[in-house]
Amino acid sequence: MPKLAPLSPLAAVAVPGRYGKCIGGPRPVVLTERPDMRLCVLSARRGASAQVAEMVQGLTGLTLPQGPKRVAKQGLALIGTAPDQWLAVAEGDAASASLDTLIEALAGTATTVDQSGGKAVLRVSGSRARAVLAKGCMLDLDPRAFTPGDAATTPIALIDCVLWQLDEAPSYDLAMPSTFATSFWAWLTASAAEFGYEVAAPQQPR
Amino acid sequence: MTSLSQTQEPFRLKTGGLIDRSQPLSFRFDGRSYTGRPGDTLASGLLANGVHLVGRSFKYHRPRGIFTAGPEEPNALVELRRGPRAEPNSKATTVELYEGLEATSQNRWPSLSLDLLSINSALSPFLAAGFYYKTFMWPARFWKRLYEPVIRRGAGLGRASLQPDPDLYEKAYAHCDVLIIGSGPAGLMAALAAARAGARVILAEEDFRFGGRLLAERFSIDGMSAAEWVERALAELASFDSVRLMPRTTVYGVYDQGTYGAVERVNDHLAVPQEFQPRQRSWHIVAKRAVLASGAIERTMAFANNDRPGVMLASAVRAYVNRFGVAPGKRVVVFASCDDGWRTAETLAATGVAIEAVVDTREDQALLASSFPWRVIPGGAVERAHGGHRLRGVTVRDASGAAIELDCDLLAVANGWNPSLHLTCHLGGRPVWNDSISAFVPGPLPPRMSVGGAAAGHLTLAEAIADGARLGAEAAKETGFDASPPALPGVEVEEGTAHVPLWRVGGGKGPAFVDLQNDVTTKDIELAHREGYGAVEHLKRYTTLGMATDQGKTANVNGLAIMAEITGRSIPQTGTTAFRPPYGPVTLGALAGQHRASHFRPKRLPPSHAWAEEQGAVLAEAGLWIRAQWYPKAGEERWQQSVAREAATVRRAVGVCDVSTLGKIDIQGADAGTFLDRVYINKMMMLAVGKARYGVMLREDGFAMDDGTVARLGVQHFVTTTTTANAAKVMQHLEFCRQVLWPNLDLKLVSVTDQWAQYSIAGPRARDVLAKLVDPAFDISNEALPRMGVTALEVCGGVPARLFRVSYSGELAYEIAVPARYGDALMRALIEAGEEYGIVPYGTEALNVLRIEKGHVAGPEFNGQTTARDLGLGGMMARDKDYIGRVMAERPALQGVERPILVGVMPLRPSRILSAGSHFLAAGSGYVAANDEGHLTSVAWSPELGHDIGLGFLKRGTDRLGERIRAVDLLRGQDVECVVCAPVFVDPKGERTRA
Amino acid sequence: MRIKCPYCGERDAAEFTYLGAADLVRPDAAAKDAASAFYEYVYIRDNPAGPHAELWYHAGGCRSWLRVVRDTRTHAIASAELVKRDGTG
Amino acid sequence: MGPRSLRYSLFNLVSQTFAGNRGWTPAWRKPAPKPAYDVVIVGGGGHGLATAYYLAKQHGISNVAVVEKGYLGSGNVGRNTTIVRSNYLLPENIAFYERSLKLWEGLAQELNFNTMVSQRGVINVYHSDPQRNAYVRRGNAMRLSGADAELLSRDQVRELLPFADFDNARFPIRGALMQRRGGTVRHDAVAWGYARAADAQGVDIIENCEVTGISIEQGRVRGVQTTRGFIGAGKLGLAVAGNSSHVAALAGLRLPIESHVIQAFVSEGLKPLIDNVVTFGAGHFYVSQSDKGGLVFGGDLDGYNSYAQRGNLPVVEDVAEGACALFPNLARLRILRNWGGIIDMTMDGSPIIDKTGIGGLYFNGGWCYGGFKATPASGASFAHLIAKDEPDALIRPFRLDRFARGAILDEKGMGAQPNLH
Ligand SMILES: Cc1cc2nc3c(=O)[nH]c(=O)nc-3n(C[C@H](O)[C@H](O)[C@H](O)COP(=O)(O)OP(=O)(O)OC[C@H]3O[C@@H](n4cnc5c(N)ncnc54)[C@H](O)[C@@H]3O)c2cc1C
Ligand SMILES: NC(=O)c1ccc[n+]([C@@H]2O[C@H](COP(=O)([O-])OP(=O)(O)OC[C@H]3O[C@@H](n4cnc5c(N)ncnc54)[C@H](O)[C@@H]3O)[C@@H](O)[C@H]2O)c1
Ligand SMILES: Cc1cc2nc3c(=O)[nH]c(=O)nc-3n(C[C@H](O)[C@H](O)[C@H](O)COP(=O)(O)O)c2cc1C
Ligand SMILES: [Zn+2]
Repeated sequence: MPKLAPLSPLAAVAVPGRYGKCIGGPRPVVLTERPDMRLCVLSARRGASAQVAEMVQGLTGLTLPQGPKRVAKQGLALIGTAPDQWLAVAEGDAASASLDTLIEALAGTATTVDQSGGKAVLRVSGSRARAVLAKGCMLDLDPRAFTPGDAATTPIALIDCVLWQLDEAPSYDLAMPSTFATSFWAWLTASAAEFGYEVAAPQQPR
Repeated sequence: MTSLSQTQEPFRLKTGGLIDRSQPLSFRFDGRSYTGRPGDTLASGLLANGVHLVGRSFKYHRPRGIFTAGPEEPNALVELRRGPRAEPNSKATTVELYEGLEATSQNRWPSLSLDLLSINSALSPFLAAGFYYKTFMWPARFWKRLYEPVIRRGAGLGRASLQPDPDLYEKAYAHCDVLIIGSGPAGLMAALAAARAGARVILAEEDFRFGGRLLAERFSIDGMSAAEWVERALAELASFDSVRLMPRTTVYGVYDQGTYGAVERVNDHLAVPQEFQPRQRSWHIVAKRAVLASGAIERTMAFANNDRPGVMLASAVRAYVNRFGVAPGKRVVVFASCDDGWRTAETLAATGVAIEAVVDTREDQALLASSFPWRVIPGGAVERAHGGHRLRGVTVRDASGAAIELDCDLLAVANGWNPSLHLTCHLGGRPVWNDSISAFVPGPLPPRMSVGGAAAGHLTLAEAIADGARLGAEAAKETGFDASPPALPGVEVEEGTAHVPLWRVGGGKGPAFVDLQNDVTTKDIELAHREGYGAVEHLKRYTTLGMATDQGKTANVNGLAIMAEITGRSIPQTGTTAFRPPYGPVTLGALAGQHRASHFRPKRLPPSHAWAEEQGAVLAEAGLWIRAQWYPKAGEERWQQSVAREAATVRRAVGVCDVSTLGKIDIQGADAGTFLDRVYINKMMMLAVGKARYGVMLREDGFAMDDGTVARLGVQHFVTTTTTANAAKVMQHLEFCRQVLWPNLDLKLVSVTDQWAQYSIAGPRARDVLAKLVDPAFDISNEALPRMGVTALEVCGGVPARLFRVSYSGELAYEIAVPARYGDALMRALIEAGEEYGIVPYGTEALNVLRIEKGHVAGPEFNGQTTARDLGLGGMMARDKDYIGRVMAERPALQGVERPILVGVMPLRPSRILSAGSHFLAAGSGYVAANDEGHLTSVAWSPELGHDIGLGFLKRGTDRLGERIRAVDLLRGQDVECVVCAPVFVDPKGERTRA
Repeated sequence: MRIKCPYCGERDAAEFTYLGAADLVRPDAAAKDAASAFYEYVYIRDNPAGPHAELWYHAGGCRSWLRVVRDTRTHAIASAELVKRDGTG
Repeated sequence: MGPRSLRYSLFNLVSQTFAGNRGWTPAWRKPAPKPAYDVVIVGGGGHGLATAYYLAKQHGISNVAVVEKGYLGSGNVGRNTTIVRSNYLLPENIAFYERSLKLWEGLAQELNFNTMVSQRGVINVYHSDPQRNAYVRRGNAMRLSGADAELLSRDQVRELLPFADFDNARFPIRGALMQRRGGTVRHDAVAWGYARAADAQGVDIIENCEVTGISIEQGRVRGVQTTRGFIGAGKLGLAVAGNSSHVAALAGLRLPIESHVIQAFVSEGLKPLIDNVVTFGAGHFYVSQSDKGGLVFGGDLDGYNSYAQRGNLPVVEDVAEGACALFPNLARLRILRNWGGIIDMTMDGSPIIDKTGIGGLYFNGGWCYGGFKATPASGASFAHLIAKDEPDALIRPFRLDRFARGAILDEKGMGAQPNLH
């Protein structure tokens, strides 16, 4: 029986290297695909929001955000995407295991739906990351308005994304429908070219 | 480095101005080479070389020169650049000069100086406003053949390139506390005030240089030259992280809730955009507050031949001298109704230009006049200009009525100012008349916008500075900053602003233009009045006053003031026409941004895309998706061969098709079954776990909306599919039902379209292929997984999968879903596993053939105009429950027996070809709508039957099986006799799916 | 135009899709006057020039249905709230 | 009564030219309202004016007033993209619009006013097989109804529009449906031409006169309150387009209509570039070139109820995207003005012309974004309805009760959602 190797939707296009405007030193924009992340939608069932929050707190020590925010601990992040709905993002084996625990525990209290294959996650970071995103993202990403811990669900260049900020570099993760990923990539790289960008080696897909 | 010699730019002043004399820039106009300097516009470059004739007017082809020094320019429109980058109608007064610039004049033939179409000028009595409404009607048939083509050929000013625009454009989004529009003294002070308070400020300036009128006048501020003061202010602004300075950026429109449209000309000052950069960028600026500091535009007067090259706004004359270091003439007459005339004369005199006379309409200036060193004609007016390609002189009528002839090559006209209030009107505001400056000033403002400086009608420098400081601080305060107006810099000028404008001077022979660009004269205005088009909006539309590229920036107020004079109404009674976006012309490219050509819309790629490309599949757009239509094999010359082979192989052996594009929705919750019962016409609540069912949804108006399968994975867990085309619409509809109609039901909806790669494996050997991949622990035998069975399992050693035994093709068939990342590998594995059975991949075309053979309805039948009954699915409509659309589906006209209903058709002669879109006509009936009995929706060549088959809607169709009918396609000249049959051509009992 | 989604915050209207009048109550299909009640429900609209309660779907954001009160003459938005309130699910 | 407008003839034209154009008289009078008329038409747009003209001309009813709240032609007749065609799908619509097209063909002579009817051909390009099939269905329906229609191959389209994107397009052009008799008509000229011709028949055109109330006694119309006083009316016809709902509400009527904004655009003047009317099939964009040289184009509705007569940026950009996608050379061209109109979108996208439950009150509306082309036929049929109190065959399908009956005329199959039609 053949073994099925997972393939990220960006594998063909996200070739590591340096592109766009030629400059020395660190690139103002760095793009890294994150096919290693596991994503799962958690959606509290009717009237169960508080209960879900309690269980999540108990199991992970994380306080479920009541708005478009991100909380994270040991590789497991919970991102508010809609009323009573979150996107769980797990990086690494330990986080993945605690996500499994969470999914199991929440059965009946929340709907949990795997989206690891449904979304491609791209990390965009560097001093000009904001300027690049501003070419397609309608949100105000200025540090006065959007900071690490903030998240949003919003279309970028006509493609629906979930976006969260990780640090003040700034670095952002963008989760987009995997079937649109190559199209998104085309927009992103065209937008970053004037600054010069680097495509970092992707993680192994899981 | 070349130094500036007199022959190079004979009208360049030795000193002064904000240009870099050390660096020549060569450019060409109409094939001739000239030089200019960095800091020049094309207009100032041309003037430096003594070039005044730059264009021909729209209607009469009269010679035209440079009239202004800014975006209000009506005359000096040129074609900039060449080939695919050609830009017609570019204003020489705003085009920034660059090395190698090429421009050509427009609307002339054969050349600018000899334009044969200037014959129109002689015909002008025939071509008065609205003449075409009264003529070209006799004889009637000449209209289409002669008059119309001639009129249309004469249209337009510039020429569009026929080649694709090679440059890039992009959109961008910006947010701020305070947006400041315009960087004159008002804008700069506002920016300083807001920035010092800590607000996020955007300062947008249309010009390539910040400073507004300060660049064009000889003011001093705080003891330094205005230009130096501007530099200092800019340096301070640049030191704030929270300030974004945007030169070359025009705010063109105001939209709801503080959204502003702006276009940044990122690279228009270069011959070709810098690598990786867009030519222009269009900005959405979302501002909590906006300060409009857009200044004012000087106005002109109407007198005979006032369009001669060499007639120029006085403010422009000062701009050319002070900012560009150019003398736009050698002998000057100034014609003014206000102090700006004197200021102009002073400016010119200081550069050594001869002042022939100052004609001031004000008689009471006589006294003052004596203190000036040049001839003054108080109470006078220029009645007529002389000259052809260049002004030669003017006839002046003095206060006593005597005519005075003056020689001159430049006439500077000053007749007061119109505040640039366009942006205050985009949300419906109307300007109001202000008597003290005899101009319209902003009326009610858009929410959260304030106006200051000349734009508010506060025309002096001191007022502009004070306004800016106050409004900038106010705006910062309103957005939450602790702000107080900064100390005001000292200003040492006295500016008088009161005057009595003079709108037209009668008496002179020759047309007196009001709208220079559209060739609208005072006579046209009189005629419009005479014919009853006296309301301003009628005046505009009848004469085209203010409808050109400049949108009447120098014409509108004069036009309506003249109409007011004629009718005896006041100017405010006469009113203004509506200001609409854009404030200045905006390229379509900038507005489209990145979404052009192949990037017009994002592409959506199914999981097998890369593999399909490797196979050489022929791809096509299906909505946003790119799907394989068929997979040609060597030796297949026509697409029909490939499609027939694929379809036949499915029926005979096995095929695989990527159906991941179907919408997939995960539905979980205690009330999921109840919910599905209410949205589908058939019953879903009782569906057993591990089973799937075909379902149909209606819209609330009773028409069919979509179909798909509903599968029950658990007691509280369903997955449904939607058609590819309707996925988003159905999701929205279901969320509407869940959130709005039945908020108390306990369920959640999550789209999993992208999560699952889903392949259809169809054909008698389908199970054999699957069996090779399904992990041994799972039983997929006919008994374990019968028709419509559903199960979760694992494949290829533990990859989670879902297997649905559903069939669209009518064969033994499955749809297998795996997480999308395994999709590529699974496709390869399926093909490999199926090799021994002769497996083929099949595309959307074969899919279509197979479904038509089975009479399954799809997009062409589900077109929003058909009911479940029309589709032959009436039997599914449950009688004992409510569901969306149930009541409206019962309306009498939807029950009518005459409504066409789904049937199959086959050509009587098997060799005949059917075409979808044909209409059904009974045998012997003529080609008229009364005989129309329905139409053919879907057609395929059936490999199974060896001839064309079709689905369609036919009146009383179900009662007419076996009857003959004609499928008529008049567009392609076909009239095909057909037999009506049941809409299923293959395996009517459905036995194959059970195998 | 910008709409303040109670969950996501203020967003460009391009992120939303519009449905039309809010506050219409889906009639009871079993009632005697169901046909005329559904006719009114499906087709008849007040279409006021002035404040208008209407439904917008935050398709590009949280996928919530919002009830927005907006003046159809000025596009000024008086309020925007989730149709489905907390506690109902 | 003031002087009648001087006839437009070759003789008058030449003699006026030599007389400095001083002898021309107003195209229509500016009368004060009389106390009462046999018929009052509310709305000085194309439809109202045409109705008044045909009432006088065809039915001999000339004691008619048209009352208009703004200046004549200030509504959609003065702000539309001027396309006339009969390339509809449903036979009811084709028949009606085809009648209109025939009337356009002779209108300049009929009105003695050159409305500049330009039958330059309307091209609808398609990009996929299903779209082609739908156009074939439509073209055949047109041909069966006596309208002209042709299917163009990709190469034929290329010949007509060589600069369209055939090579690098996201949605390549595969062909087109073309109606050669379709084209454009000069919008303002239609309002002015009908006004002048109606005025010449004795109709009073009363501008700046807003109807603020409708008086009804014993189930019958008696007249209208207006900003210029009460005007009695034997019969009252409403033709107020975008304002249909709230004018009808003055008589207590509720309608299956929403008012929406649709935007239009004009580019800077250009030498002849686009010879036909062209509609993009993969987005919302259509274009034609005006006789002055501006490209006149438009796209989708903004999509929300509005009476603001202006739109927002998303549609502006969507239209620009469509323009550049269809014609890559347009990117360098500039728009000089962009405006909006308030259109009365019905629930099925087709018009309503009908009597109402109130005696002597007639309704004409729901023209959506396509009623300019309907102007002559709508005027003629509405005049017939008012004069005879019964609909002619053409407008029978447009009755209001079609929604309750289910006899929907939904060209696009979008259902009861006006912004999608
Ligand atoms: C941007 C745009 C593009 C369009 N493009 C096309 C096209 O290409 N082809 C096409 O066929 N159609 C097109 N249309 C539609 C077409 O313009 C309209 O359907 C048609 O003009 C409506 O009929 P009308 O001319 O009578 O309306 P209008 O001209 O709007 O006349 C109605 C009049 O009623 C007046 N009124 C309203 N309320 C009152 C009151 N209380 N008292 C007195 N008067 C009142 C209004 O002021 C208005 O003048 C377009 C519309 C728009 C807005
Ligand atoms: N004495 C007089 O009668 C008189 C009359 C008019 C002006 N002035 C002088 O003009 C100045 C007025 O100052 P101000 O600051 O009000 O105006 P300003 O004219 O100095 O500056 C306005 C600026 O706004 C820019 N602008 C206009 N519309 C824009 C848009 N949509 N987007 C981006 N930029 C735009 C212009 O390019 C200009 O640079 C004073 O110096 C005053 O002395 C004097
Ligand atoms: C077919 C057509 C062509 C137009 N061409 C021009 C034009 O060349 N220049 C212009 O300024 N406006 C043009 N307009 C727009 C009008 O100026 C005006 O904006 C429109 O009629 C709406 O009126 P409003 O803006 O006064 O509300 C055109 C309008 C139409 C309908
Ligand atoms: Zn939201």
